[in-house]
Amino acid sequence: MTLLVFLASKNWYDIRDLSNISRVILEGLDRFLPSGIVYVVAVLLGFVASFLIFVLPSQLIVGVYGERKIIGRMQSRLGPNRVGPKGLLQPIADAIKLMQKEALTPKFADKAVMWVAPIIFVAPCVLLFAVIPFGPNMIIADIPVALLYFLAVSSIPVLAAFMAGWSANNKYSLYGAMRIVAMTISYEVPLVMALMGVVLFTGTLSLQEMVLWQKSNDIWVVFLQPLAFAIYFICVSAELNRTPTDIAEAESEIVAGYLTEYSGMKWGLFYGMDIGYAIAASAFAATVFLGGWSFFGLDKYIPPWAIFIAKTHLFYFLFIWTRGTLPRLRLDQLMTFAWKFMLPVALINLVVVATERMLWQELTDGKLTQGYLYLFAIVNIAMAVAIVYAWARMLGYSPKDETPMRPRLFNDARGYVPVVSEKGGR
Amino acid sequence: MEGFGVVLSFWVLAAVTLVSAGGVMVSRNLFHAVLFLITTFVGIAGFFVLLSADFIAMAQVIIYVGAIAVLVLFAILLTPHAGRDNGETRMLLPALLLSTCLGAVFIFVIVDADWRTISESPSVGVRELGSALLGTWALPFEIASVLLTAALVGAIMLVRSPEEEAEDALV
Amino acid sequence: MTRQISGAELAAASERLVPGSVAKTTEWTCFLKPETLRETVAALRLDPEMDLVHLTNLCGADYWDHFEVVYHIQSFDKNHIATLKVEAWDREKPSVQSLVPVYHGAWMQENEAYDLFGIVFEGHPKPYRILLWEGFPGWPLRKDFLSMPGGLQPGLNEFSGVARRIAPPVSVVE
Amino acid sequence: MSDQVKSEPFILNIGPQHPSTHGVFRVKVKVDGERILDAEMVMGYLHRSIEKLAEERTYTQNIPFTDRTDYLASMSNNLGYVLAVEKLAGIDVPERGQAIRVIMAELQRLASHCMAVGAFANDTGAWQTPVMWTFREREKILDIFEMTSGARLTCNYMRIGGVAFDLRPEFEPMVRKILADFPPFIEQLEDMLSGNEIFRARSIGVGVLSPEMATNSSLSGPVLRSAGIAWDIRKADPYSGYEKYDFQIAVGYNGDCYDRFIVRLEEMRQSCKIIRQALDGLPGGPHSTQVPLALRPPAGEAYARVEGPRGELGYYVVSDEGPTPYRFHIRPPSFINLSALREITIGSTVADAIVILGSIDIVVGEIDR
Repeated sequence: MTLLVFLASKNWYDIRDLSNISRVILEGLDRFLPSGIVYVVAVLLGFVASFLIFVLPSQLIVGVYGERKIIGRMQSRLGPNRVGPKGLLQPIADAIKLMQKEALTPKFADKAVMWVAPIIFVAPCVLLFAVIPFGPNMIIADIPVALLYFLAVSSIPVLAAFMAGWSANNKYSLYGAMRIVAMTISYEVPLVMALMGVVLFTGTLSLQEMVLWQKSNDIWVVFLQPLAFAIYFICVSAELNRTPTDIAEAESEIVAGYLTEYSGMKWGLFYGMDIGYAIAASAFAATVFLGGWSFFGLDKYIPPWAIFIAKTHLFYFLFIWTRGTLPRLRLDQLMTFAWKFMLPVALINLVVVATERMLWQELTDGKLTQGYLYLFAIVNIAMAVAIVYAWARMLGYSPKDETPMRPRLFNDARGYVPVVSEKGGR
Repeated sequence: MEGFGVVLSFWVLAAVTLVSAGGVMVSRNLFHAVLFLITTFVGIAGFFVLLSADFIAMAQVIIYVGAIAVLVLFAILLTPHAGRDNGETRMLLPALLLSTCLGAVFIFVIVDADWRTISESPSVGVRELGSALLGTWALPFEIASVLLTAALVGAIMLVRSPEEEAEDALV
Repeated sequence: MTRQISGAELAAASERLVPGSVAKTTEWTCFLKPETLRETVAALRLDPEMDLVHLTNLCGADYWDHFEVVYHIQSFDKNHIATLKVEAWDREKPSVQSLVPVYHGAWMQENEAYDLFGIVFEGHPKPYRILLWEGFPGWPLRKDFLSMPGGLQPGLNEFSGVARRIAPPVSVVE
Repeated sequence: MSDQVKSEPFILNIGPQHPSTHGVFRVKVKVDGERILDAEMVMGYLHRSIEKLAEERTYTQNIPFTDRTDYLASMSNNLGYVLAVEKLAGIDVPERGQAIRVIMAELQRLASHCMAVGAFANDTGAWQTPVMWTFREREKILDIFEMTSGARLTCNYMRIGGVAFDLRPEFEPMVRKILADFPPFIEQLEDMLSGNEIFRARSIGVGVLSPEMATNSSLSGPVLRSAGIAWDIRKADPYSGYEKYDFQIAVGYNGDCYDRFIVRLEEMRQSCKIIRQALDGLPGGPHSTQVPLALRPPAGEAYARVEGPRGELGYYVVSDEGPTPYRFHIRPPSFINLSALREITIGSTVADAIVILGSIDIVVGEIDR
């Protein structure tokens, strides 16, 4: 009887905010468990909830199944539809298949490091979700340095990939290891610069407060700083080495990069967590740039975590889209692109945003009202296009590239025909 | 930051850090040594979290684990036979002697100093840190950045290949 | 239409460029002397009137008593093609001057002729068995190379009337 | 890196089991970091010694061999061999047979170029999407081959003196449908790849081939034409009635991988033009002349050549009045196009070497014969 009364009192049925349910469970448990344990249970419950509700389904459904289905559609083929209803059990079938495959270890490989690498690759992926807010008070750890925490944890899988590449004692995986390390270092710097631009406006490093700032000011940071969003997307796709920057495991060049010697579930972990990091990165982008769980006031009616999941998958679609269409850049092209283009543009963006923040401070003499933000948004969008174009022209990119897309045409066969100056042929 | 959980995690972190620090010394393979070094850095970051200096903890992980350790790995890649076994060195005896003396000095200092433990830990948030860096401590901050830029330029000058130097030759 | 240069015209041109370089001529081909082969072909290539710049095809042929290397060289501007041949009479170690210094394209085709016929090309920068592995016994495309054990030619016995049984020469490796 | 940082070069094996060597073909590459110092090709994994086998079979029995050397262009191979034997034996082919041969050879060029273009885009890293598109279009052509000749890949359709079977009534509408949706497909490919910044960055200026090097290394086909040499056997030495059709040769600007790509795309357009003209003017009458099964051509030799998708496909046939050819030599365009590979790849990076190999478009069956 007390149970019914207990349940009726707390509005656990309000699905808009899952924290009510967790609070009810925790209070119930608090009665039976010794005093301190309930915090540990709370954290565990948080992780299990976030992982089971958000990460695992979105990773499996969107990551494995969705990606292959969409890329299949892009390539005018069907994509998985054999296993389970309309192919939905394909990720599980993959997992089981990988489970029973033998995980080989080359003879002269560094066995200890090769065994540890997948573990270190997997662990940070789950850590990343501790910081991401799913709803108003649905967040596991609202630490004030969440942004930095994200950067710190996302630099660990690079080491794991390097360990995998180096320990496999195979020339191709050595190439993959060196490539991923070189690329991640050069793309982490513009990434941090771009995020600094965001922090200038939101004023906090904690993700929850960023979302609240965007909710209260009714503007998404992506409109405020499109350049930072573009830089973020390029840098993150470089770090997760998804096309067009997937040179660390470039199938056509170095077989499978640092994953060459891996098979069975070890490879499965790397493959699964690649998608996990992509989802973590898109979740982070959704909170920082696309306004997390807020939707201009609509989040009172639609469950906030549903809005958040939709935005993450929207951003994740960008990854799928580029993966399906773009060819791959060479390593040296990527390096020059990072240091000669991304970094300067990010710095200019930072300078402009800083001046805007100063203006905002002066004009509203401290009250930081909302009106000016829309003005800044428009200015920033124009500025983004201007900076990118001007800097590209400065680097020597000429839009009317002289190599035409059509060859020259001749009616009869003859020997060498030198290219006449006005670009010959049709 | 007190309570049973904090004390437990402190001792776990201490054990992990010390073991991996020892591992750096003992391990024969250069690559393993660096991996132990990375675990030590992460352990130290854990201590900063316990002292609720979370900005420094995150900075520690980003800078040490993200950048410095990776550059050390790069250095290993370029040394010709990195995987060689640097086990048997004749310097074992002097090393033991030196380490015991050093250990003695440390223990004496730890025991002798009177630790004035302040009751509540001053929560230094990122906001205060930022304003301090650019406010009262602006000058050392600028000098440090100038110093780092000089080091950067120096490093690049060191590694320039003959052709690049020929390009900028004044004559 | 690509004009096939007649043997006589080809012989006249090569005699003009390098006197005494023609061994014999037939209706459509011209046999060059092995010792001045490279010199004549180089001259033909640079000659504005013949302008044989593109070595299209190079292949060996085994005529029981002698080996023959056939060159089809054509010109783009003049749109004509010439067939040159060189004979190597030494059955044990047939050798011909290599054309690699003249045509870079001869590099792989000569290696293939060496690999399948055993014709040695002097002056070839890197002669090695391009298609088969180094330890392969014998040269497969030679007429006396026994493709089937017992020396019986496969397939065609009922068509060719007499069963073409060839006595295995000494060099057969059991 | 400066000489203080001594990194000794090591040998890297690209192939024989490698995702982008288009078959069993190995390039031993001496590499210093990413830069290639020396490249050496190792081949022969697929050597079936077709030239030896052909010497023991009649002229008609040799036709299936020509399908299997270049299994991506079996019609062109058949055409080459059959032309050589007809030149040797002095047989003439009826109008209808010649026109069908032209249509089939050009359809085979479309299918082979689809494969080449898709595989090249895949080598630059466009993850399978262009390959899937081009294979979808190629399937339609293979269906036509299956309908007329009975086989999709190794068609064995042409005979000495004409073609094996006449065209079925459904042939014409199917080919019309292909001619209708190929040009827009090529436009689509151009928008996706030729105009794509990354694709251009990966292929412009990569593996540049000078016209002198191209001629001297006796290259042929799209690789030669991309270097600026307007040489096409269909125009220079028209065979099987090509002089009746109006089409142009595509010639590149500076001989790099990008030019080879756009030359192949343009050739696909020209092939469609030829097929349309050949189909409109398809004459009636017999599709082939009767030739005795054990043909005994007069003693002599003949060298006939065809403009295959990969280059000049020549057949040198010597006859000694026996039922079997005395000497049967195939001029393999892929094999000879590789002679310039070493000079192009030295100095480039490993990633570029793969792109260059893809742009030369080799078929290992034809290399190793």
